[in-house]
Amino acid sequence: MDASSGTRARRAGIITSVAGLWRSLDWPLRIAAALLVLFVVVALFGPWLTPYDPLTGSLRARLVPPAWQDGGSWAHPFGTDRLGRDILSRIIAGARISLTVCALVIAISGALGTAVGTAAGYFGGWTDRILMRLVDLALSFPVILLALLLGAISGPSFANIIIVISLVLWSQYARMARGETLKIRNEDYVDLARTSGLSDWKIIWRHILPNIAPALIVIATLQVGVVIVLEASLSFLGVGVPPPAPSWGSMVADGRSYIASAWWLCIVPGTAILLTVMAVNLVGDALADRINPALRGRNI
Amino acid sequence: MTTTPPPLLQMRNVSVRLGGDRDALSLIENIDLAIGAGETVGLVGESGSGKTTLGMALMRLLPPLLEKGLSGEIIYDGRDVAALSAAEMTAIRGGEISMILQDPMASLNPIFTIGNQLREGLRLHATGEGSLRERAIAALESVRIPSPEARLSNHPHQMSGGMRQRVVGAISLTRAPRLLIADEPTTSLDVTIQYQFLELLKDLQKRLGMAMLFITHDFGVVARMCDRVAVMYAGQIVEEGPVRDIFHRPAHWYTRALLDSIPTVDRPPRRLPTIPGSPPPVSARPQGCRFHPRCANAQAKCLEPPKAFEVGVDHTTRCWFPLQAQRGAA
Amino acid sequence: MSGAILSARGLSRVFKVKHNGRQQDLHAVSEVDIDLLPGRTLGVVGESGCGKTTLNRLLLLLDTPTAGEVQFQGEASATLPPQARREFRRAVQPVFQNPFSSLDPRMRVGRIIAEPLSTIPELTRQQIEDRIGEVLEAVGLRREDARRFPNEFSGGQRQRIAIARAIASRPRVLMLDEPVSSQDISIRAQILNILKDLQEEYGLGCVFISHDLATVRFMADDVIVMYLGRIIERGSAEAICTTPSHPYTRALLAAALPPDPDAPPPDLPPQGEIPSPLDPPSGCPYHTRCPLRFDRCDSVRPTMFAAPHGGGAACHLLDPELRREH
Amino acid sequence: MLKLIATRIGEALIALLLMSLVIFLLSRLTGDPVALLLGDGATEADKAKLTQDLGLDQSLPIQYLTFLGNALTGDFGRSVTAGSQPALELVLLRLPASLSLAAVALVFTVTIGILFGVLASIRRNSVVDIAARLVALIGQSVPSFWLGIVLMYVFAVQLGWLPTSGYGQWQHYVLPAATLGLFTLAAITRLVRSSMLEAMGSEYIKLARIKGLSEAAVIWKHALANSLIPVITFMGTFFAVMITGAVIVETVFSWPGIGRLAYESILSRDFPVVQTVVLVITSLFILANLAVDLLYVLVDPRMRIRS
Amino acid sequence: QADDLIVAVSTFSEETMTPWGGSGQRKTYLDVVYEYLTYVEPGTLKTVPGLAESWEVSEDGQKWTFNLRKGVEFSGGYGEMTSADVAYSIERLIRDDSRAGPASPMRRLIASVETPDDYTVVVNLNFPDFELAQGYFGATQQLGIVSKKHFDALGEADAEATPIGTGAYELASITPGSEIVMKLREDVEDHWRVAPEFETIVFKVVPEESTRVAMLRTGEADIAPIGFDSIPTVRDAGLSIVSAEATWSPVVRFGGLIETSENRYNPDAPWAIKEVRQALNYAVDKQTIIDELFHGEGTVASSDTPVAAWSSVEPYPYDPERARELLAEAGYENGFDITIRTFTTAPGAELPLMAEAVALYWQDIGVNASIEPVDWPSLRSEWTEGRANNYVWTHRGFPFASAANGMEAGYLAASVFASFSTAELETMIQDFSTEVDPEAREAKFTEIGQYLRDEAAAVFIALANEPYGISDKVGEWKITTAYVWNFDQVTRAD
Ligand SMILES: Nc1ncnc2c1ncn2[C@@H]1O[C@H](COP(=O)(O)OP(=O)(O)OP(=O)(O)O)[C@@H](O)[C@H]1O
Ligand SMILES: Nc1ncnc2c1ncn2[C@@H]1O[C@H](COP(=O)(O)OP(=O)(O)OP(=O)(O)O)[C@@H](O)[C@H]1O
Ligand SMILES: [Mg+2]
Ligand SMILES: [Mg+2]
Repeated sequence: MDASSGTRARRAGIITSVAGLWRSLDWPLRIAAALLVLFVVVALFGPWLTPYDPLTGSLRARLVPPAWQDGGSWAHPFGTDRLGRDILSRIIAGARISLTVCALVIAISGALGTAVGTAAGYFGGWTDRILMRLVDLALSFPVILLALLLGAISGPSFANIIIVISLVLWSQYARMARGETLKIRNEDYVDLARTSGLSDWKIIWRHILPNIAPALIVIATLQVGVVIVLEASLSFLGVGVPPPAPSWGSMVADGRSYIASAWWLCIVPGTAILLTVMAVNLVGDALADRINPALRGRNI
Repeated sequence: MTTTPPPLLQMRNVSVRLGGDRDALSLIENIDLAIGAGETVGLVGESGSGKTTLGMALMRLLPPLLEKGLSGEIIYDGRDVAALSAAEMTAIRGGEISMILQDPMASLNPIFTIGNQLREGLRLHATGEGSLRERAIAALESVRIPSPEARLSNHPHQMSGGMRQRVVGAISLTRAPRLLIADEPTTSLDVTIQYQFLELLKDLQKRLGMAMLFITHDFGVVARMCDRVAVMYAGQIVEEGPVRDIFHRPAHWYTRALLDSIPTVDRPPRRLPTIPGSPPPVSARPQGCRFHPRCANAQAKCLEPPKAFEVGVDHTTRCWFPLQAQRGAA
Repeated sequence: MSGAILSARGLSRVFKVKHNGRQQDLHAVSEVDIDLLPGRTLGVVGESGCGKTTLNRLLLLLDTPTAGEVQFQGEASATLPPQARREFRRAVQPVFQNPFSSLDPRMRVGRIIAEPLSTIPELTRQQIEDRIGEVLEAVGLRREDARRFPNEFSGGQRQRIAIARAIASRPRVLMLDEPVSSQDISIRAQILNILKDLQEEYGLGCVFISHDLATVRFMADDVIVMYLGRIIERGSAEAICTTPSHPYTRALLAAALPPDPDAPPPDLPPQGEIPSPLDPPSGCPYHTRCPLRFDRCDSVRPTMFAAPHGGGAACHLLDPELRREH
Repeated sequence: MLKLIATRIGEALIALLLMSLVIFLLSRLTGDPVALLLGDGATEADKAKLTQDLGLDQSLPIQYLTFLGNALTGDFGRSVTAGSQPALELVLLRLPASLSLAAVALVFTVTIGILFGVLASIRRNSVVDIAARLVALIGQSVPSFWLGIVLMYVFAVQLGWLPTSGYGQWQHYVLPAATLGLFTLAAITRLVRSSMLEAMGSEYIKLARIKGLSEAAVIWKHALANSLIPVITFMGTFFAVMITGAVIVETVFSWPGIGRLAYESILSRDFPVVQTVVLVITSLFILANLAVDLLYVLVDPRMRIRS
Repeated sequence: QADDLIVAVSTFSEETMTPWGGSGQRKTYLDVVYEYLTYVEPGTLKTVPGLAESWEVSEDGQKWTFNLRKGVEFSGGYGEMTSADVAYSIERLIRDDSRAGPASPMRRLIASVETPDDYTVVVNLNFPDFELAQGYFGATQQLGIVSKKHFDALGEADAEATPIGTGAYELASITPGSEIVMKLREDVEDHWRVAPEFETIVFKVVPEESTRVAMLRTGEADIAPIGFDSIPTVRDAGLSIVSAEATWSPVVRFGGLIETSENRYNPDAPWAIKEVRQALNYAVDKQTIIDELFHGEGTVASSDTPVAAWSSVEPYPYDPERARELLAEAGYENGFDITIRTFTTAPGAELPLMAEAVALYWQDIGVNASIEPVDWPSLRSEWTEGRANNYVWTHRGFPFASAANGMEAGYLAASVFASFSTAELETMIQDFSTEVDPEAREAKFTEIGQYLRDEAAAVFIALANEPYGISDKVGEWKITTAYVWNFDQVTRAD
C-alpha cells in the first residue's frame, strides 16, 4: 500500500465517519449541529460578513426597528441600536467576541482545573487534600465581587473577564478531573503501565489524560452557555466586555432598558445566546450520552 | 397418553427483540420451556446467551425498549403473563413469582435499612402473624442470619456479601412465591459461602414448595441444584433434559464440548479440550445452527436452522446431528 | 533459597483504613514467605479478601510492604539499583483478572503491547513491530490486530492481548492474578491452554492466583492456600487437591462442586462466614469456622507444621508435640 | 460527626483568614476612598488629613494587622461613607433580606426542580419532559438580570399581578425568588432527571419491583431517595450561585440585601464594609457547606462510615 | 396609599440623616426635613429668603450678617429655631470630621460665626465671598439647619439617626437599602414655607432604571428619574415628564492641562495644543447628540456650568471641515490615538453612550478614539493624584455653590479637581474674586467664560435636563434645579 492511497483511504474514512455521524443524529441534533457550525463560521469569518462596520453608526438612524416591523427596512434586517449601529453586524462581530471569550475561558479554566484535579486524583493523600481545599476555597469566594474588585482596579477589560470567569469555572473541571482520575487510576492498565516501568508523569500523559478527556470535553461544551451568560451578567454590572466592541452579553445588558421601547436591542442578541446555548447543550448532551451516559445532564 | 397436570409455567415461542420491529435483532428467540410445581430447572449458558433476558421477560421487568419487543406466550397458572397490564403484573410480582438478582451489592437500596426494605414486602403480604418487626426478624432467621434484631437497623454496606445475598433472598421470599427465578445468585460469592447459600436455597425451596428457575453458567452448581437443565447458546435453548441426561449423555455438541472443557480438581489433563472461537455477539449471530461455526461436527445441513428434536424422555436438542443419535446408531 | 527468581520473606502489608470513624489496621497480607523457582508455577488459592491481590501487587513492586521484603534474584527489591530495577520490570510481567480494565481503551493494541518494550532503549522500531506480531501470533491472534482498538475485541481476545503484552518483553516470570475468572467456560479453557503452552515454550516461572482449586490444580506445580492474609497450607498441587491437611483447604475442596449430579455430598461441608480482616479472630484465624477446632485453636496461632503430604500446614492438629501427647 | 464538624470549622477559619487577606489586598488595590470623600474644592492638605483620619497612611501590613486585631474583638471597622456606622451592623441589617430571599428561592427551586425532574424522567419525551427541558434550557441561557426585567414587565407591568420591586410582603418575594432560582432550578431539574434515569435502571429498583411494590413507591421512595444525593452535592455550590445572582437580582428588584450592599460598597470604596461583607458571605458559604455535608451524612448512610 | 407620594430614586447615597453626613445626593429625602437660610425661586432661579429673612454683606465681602425668621419651630417639640441652631449647624458642617461635599472650601472660607442675638448670625470670612447666601448657605447646598437642643439632649450618635429640622416632614421609618418614609409633622398647618398635600412621602431606592420605569407604569412610583431613551415609553404609557432644566452638563475633559502644576501637565498630549482641542470641539455634532441621545432635553453648551453671564458665549458649531483644518495646522493631519475614559453615575447613565457618540464623531476627523469604561472612584482618585494626564474623560459637570466656586474648583491649580489651568487664567480668576464692584465682576466673569471657550478647556457638549417620569397622581411639581427637588411642594392631581 503506498502512502497516498493510505491518506486517501484515511480521508475517505473521515468523510464516511462524519457522514455516518450525521446520519446517526436525530433531527433536533442535526439542527443544533448545523447551528453550531454556523456560529463558528460566523465567528471565524465575521469581519468579512458584516454588512456594516459594527462599531460605527449614525445617531440620526438610531433605534430603527427590524425589517419586519413598521418603520424597519431591509437595510438593517435586525434594526439598529442606541447609536444607530447595525444590529446584524454587531451580532456577527459579537459572535467572534463571545465565542472567543468562551474558547479562552474554557481553555484556561479547563487547563487549570484539569491539572489540579488530575494531580489531586492521581497522587492522592496530602496533595489531594490540599488541592481540594483550594478548590473549595475557590468555590466559596464570591467571585462576582472579585470581578467587581478587579474591574475597579484596572477597569473592565477582556483579560479581566477571562480571568474572572475562569476563576468561577475551573473548580468544576478540577472536581470532574479528580473524580475521573480516581476511576481511571484504579483501572488495571495504569498498574500495568507501572509494571512496564513508566514514570508517573508519563502515565498521566499517556493514560490518564486521554481517558478523562471525554468527560472534560462534555463539561466544556456544556459550559459554553454558562460563560456567555456570566459575561452578560458582568456587563450588566459594568465589568463586561468594554464598549464599543459588541459581545452578545453586553448587547443584552445594554439593551435591557429598552425592553418596552426597542425590544430588538436585547431580543436579537438574546436569541443568539439562546440558540447557541441550546445547540451546544443538545450537542453536549448527545456527546455525553455517547461518551459516558452517567454524565448526562450533570453540568451546573 | 395420560393427561398430566399442566406445568406451573409454560413458555411458548417467547422471543425478545430490540424494539417492536419484526426483523429487529432478537436477544432470545423461540424459547419453549416449562417448569412444573416444585421443580428446579437450571438454565445454563455462557455470558450474553440471554439468560437474564429470559428471566426478566418472565418478571416483565425488561427495559422499555425490550418490553416492546417481547412476543410469545408465558402461561403462568393459566394466565398469560406476557399479556398482563402493568398493574396486574405488580400484583403477581413478589407474591406469585419472585426473583433473586445476581448482584447482592447492587440489589439492596443503599439508602434504607435492611429492616425498612424487608417491611415493605411484608406489608404487602396479607398472611402472617405478629408485628411487622417480628415478621422481619423471622424472615432474617429463615435465611439464617445471626442476631437478626440487630441487623434490622443495619444498612446494606454494613454487611458482608454473603449476608447481603441472604437478605436479598429473604426479601425475595417474604411473600412465599410459587415460582422463584434465581439469576446467578451465587456468582459473586465465595465458594464456601456459595455452598452454604445453595444449601439454604434448597432448604427454603423444599419448605415453601416452590418451583425454581435457576440461572447460572456454572455446571457444578447446576449438577447440585437442578432436576432439569436447559442449555442456552446465542439466544436459543439448544438442549433441554433431565439433569443426569445432560451431564452423562449430552446430545448437543456444544453441551458436550463445554462439559469437557471444565477442569476438575481430581483429574487434570495435560491440555484442556477447547471450543474454537467465542460466542457470537447478538449482532453477529450466524444463520442456521447458531453453533455451527465452532462445532467440530459442522456440516452443510447445519446452515439450516435445526428444530428441537426429541432424543430421550423429556430430552430435546436443537441439533441436526445429535450425539446420542450417533452413539445410538453406532 | 538459592536459585529463586522472586522470593518473599516475612512479607506483610497493613492498610490503614477508616472504619466506623476510627483509624484501624487491616492486615491484608501477613508474614508470607515464598520462593519462585525458574520454570515452576506457584498457585495461590484463597477466597475473596484473603490477600491474594495484595500479595501480587507487593511482588510486582506496585505496593510497598509494611514489613518483610521482596527479593529479586536474591537481592532485596527496596535497594535495587536502577539498572536492576529496569531488569526487574522486564523480567516480571503481570496479567490481571479483568481484560476490560487491563487495556487502555484509547490505545491501539500495538501500542499497548509495545509499552513494556518502551523502556528497553536498544530496540529499533522494526524490532518492536516484529515482536508485536510475534507475540500476537503466540496467543492466537493475527499480526493485523495490532492496528485495532481494544473495544473491537471480545473478552477472551482481550485477555489474549493482555497475555501478549505480558510476554512481549521476554519476561522470566508471569504474575497471573485470576486471569480466567471473568471468562466464559469455553474461553477459559483456551486461555489456560495458551498459558500452559507459554510456560513450557519459554520456561516461564508463574505465580498463578485463583480462588478455584480446579484451575490451580491444572496450572500449578506448587500451591499455597491463603486465609485472612496468611499462608495456612502449602504443598504440591496434587497433594493440596487430593489429600489436604488443613480443615480450611478441605472445606474449599468440598465447596468446589464437580459437574456431576451424582457426586456425593462432602463429609465436611463449609460453614460460617469469613471474619472481617479488620477484626481477625485470635489464635488460629480459621477457628471460628473450623469443625475440628479445640481449645487451643482459640488462643494460640499455629505455626507451619510438616504435613503428611510433604508440604506444610498451619494447623494444631499437625503439631507433632500434640500428637505425642495423644 | 463531631470530629467532622470540628475539622470543618478549623478549615473554615483558615479559609476565612486567607479570604480576609485576599480581600484586604484586593480592596486596597482598587484605589483609596479619599478622593471620593473629598469635596469639590478640596486641596492637597484636605486630602492628607482625610488619609490620616482613615488610617490609610499606615503601611499595608500594619493596616491589615489592625483590621485583623479589631475583627477578632468583633470590630470590623466603621463604614467610611455611611455616617461611620459599624460595618458589621450595616451588613447584619441587610442580611435578613438576602437570607430570606435565598431561602425562598431555595425552597422554590428544590421542590419544583425535584418535581419536574422526577416527572420528566418517568415520562420521557412527554409534555412535562419537554417543558422541563425547556425550562432548564432557558434557565441556563438567559442572563438573570434580563429574565428579571422580563418577568417584571410581564407579571407586574402587563398583568399587574405582582409588584415590580420592593421588600416587605410575600408578593415581593415571587419575582426575585423566581429570577434568582431559575438557574438553579434548571440545574436541579437536569440533575434529578438524569440521576432518576440512572437510578431507574439500577438493580435495587428491580428488586423493589420484584417485591411487588407499586410504581409510586418505587419512584418516590427508592429512586428519588438516591437521586437526591447529587442534588445535595449541588447544594454546596448553590450558595455561590446565589451570591452571584443576588448582586444582580437585588439591583433589578431593589432588594435591600447584602449583594447590593457589597456591590455598592465596592463602588464607593468603603473598605471596611467590603471586607465585612465578603467575610460574612464566606462564613455563610462555609456554614452552608457544612450543612450540606451533614445533610449528606444524614441522607447517605454510606457516608457515615467513610467520612 | 393614596396619601403617599412615592419617589423612586436611583440611590440614597450614604443613606445618612445629617447635613454633614455625606453627599448632596441625599438632599432628595433630607430637604423635606431640613431647611436652608435661602431658597431659589423655581423658574426665575432668583435667590429668595428662607430661614434668613434678610442678609447683608460688608463692602469687602468678608462679613455676612443674616437676620433669621422668627417663630420657625423645629419638629418634635425642640422649640423655635434661633441663631444658636444656625451657628451650631455651620460649625458642625465645617468640623474636621464632616463628610459633606463643600465642607473643605467652607472651612477655608469661614473664619468665625457670631450670634449677637437670637435672630442674628454674623459670619466672618477669611477672604471675600460675595455669593455666600446664594452659594454655600443656599438651598442648593448642604447647610440644612439642625436643632442644637436636639443634639445636646440626645448626644451625637443618637441624634444623627433621628433627624429634626424645621421642614414640613419628619422621619417615620427607614428600611436600610430599601425605603425611607417621611410623614407630615403634626403642627404642619402653621408651616412658614410650604403647605404639603401628601401625608407621607416614601422614598424608594431603585438602582435599575428599567425598574423605575416599570414602577411608574404600575403606579408603584409617582416620581422617578428616568433615562432619556425612556421618555417615549413613559409618555406612551400616558404618564408625563417633568424635566429639571439645565441641571447638568455632559462634557469631555482633557487630562494633563494644568500648566502651572508640574505633575498635572502633559505637554506631549496632542490636546496640549489649543487647535487640537478646538478641532475636537468642532468635530462633534452636539445638536444631534442632544436631539437623538437626549431626546431634545438640553441645549448646546459653551461651558460646563449654567451661568447667565456666559449665555453670550458662542458654542463651537459642528464643523468637521474646520476641525480637520485645525488638526492639520497643529501637525496632526493624520490624526492620533486618544483614550476616552467613561463611567456612569446616578444620574448620568448616558455618559458612556455619549462617549461612544463622541468617539464616532472624532473617528470622522481621523482621531482614533478608544473607550475605556472605568468606575467613577478610580477616575476620581487618578484625577486627584495627578495620574489622569494621558487620556480624556467624560464628566458630568455639576452645579457649584456659585459660579465663582465652580471656577475655583475647576480651573485653579490649587484645587485637586482642576482640569484646566493656565497662568493667565489664574490671574483672571484672582482678579475676579477680589473685584468688589458688581458690574465689573459680571464683565470679568464673562471674559473668563469666553477665555475658557476659546481655549477649548474641555469639549462642552450640552446643558442637559434631567427628565423625571410623573404619575397621574401628581398635579404640579416644581423642581427648581439640580439638588433642589421641592418634594414638599408637590400637589395632587385632582
Ligand atoms: N437493553 C438491552 N439493549 C440491548 N442489548 C441488550 C440489552 N440487554 C441485554 N442486551 C444484550 O442481550 C444479550 C443477552 O443478555 P443477557 O443479559 O440476557 O445475557 P446473560 O446470559 O444473562 O449473560 P450473563 O451471563 O453475562 O449474565 C447480551 O448480548 C446483551 O448485550
Ligand atoms: N488499598 C487498600 N486499602 C485498604 N484496604 C485494602 C486495599 N487493598 C486491599 N485491601 C483489603 O485487603 C484485603 C485483601 O484484599 P485483596 O484484594 O488482596 O484480596 P483478594 O484475595 O485479592 O480478594 P479477591 O478474591 O476478592 O480479589 C481485603 O480485605 C481488602 O479489603
Ligand atoms: Mg445475566
Ligand atoms: Mg483479588
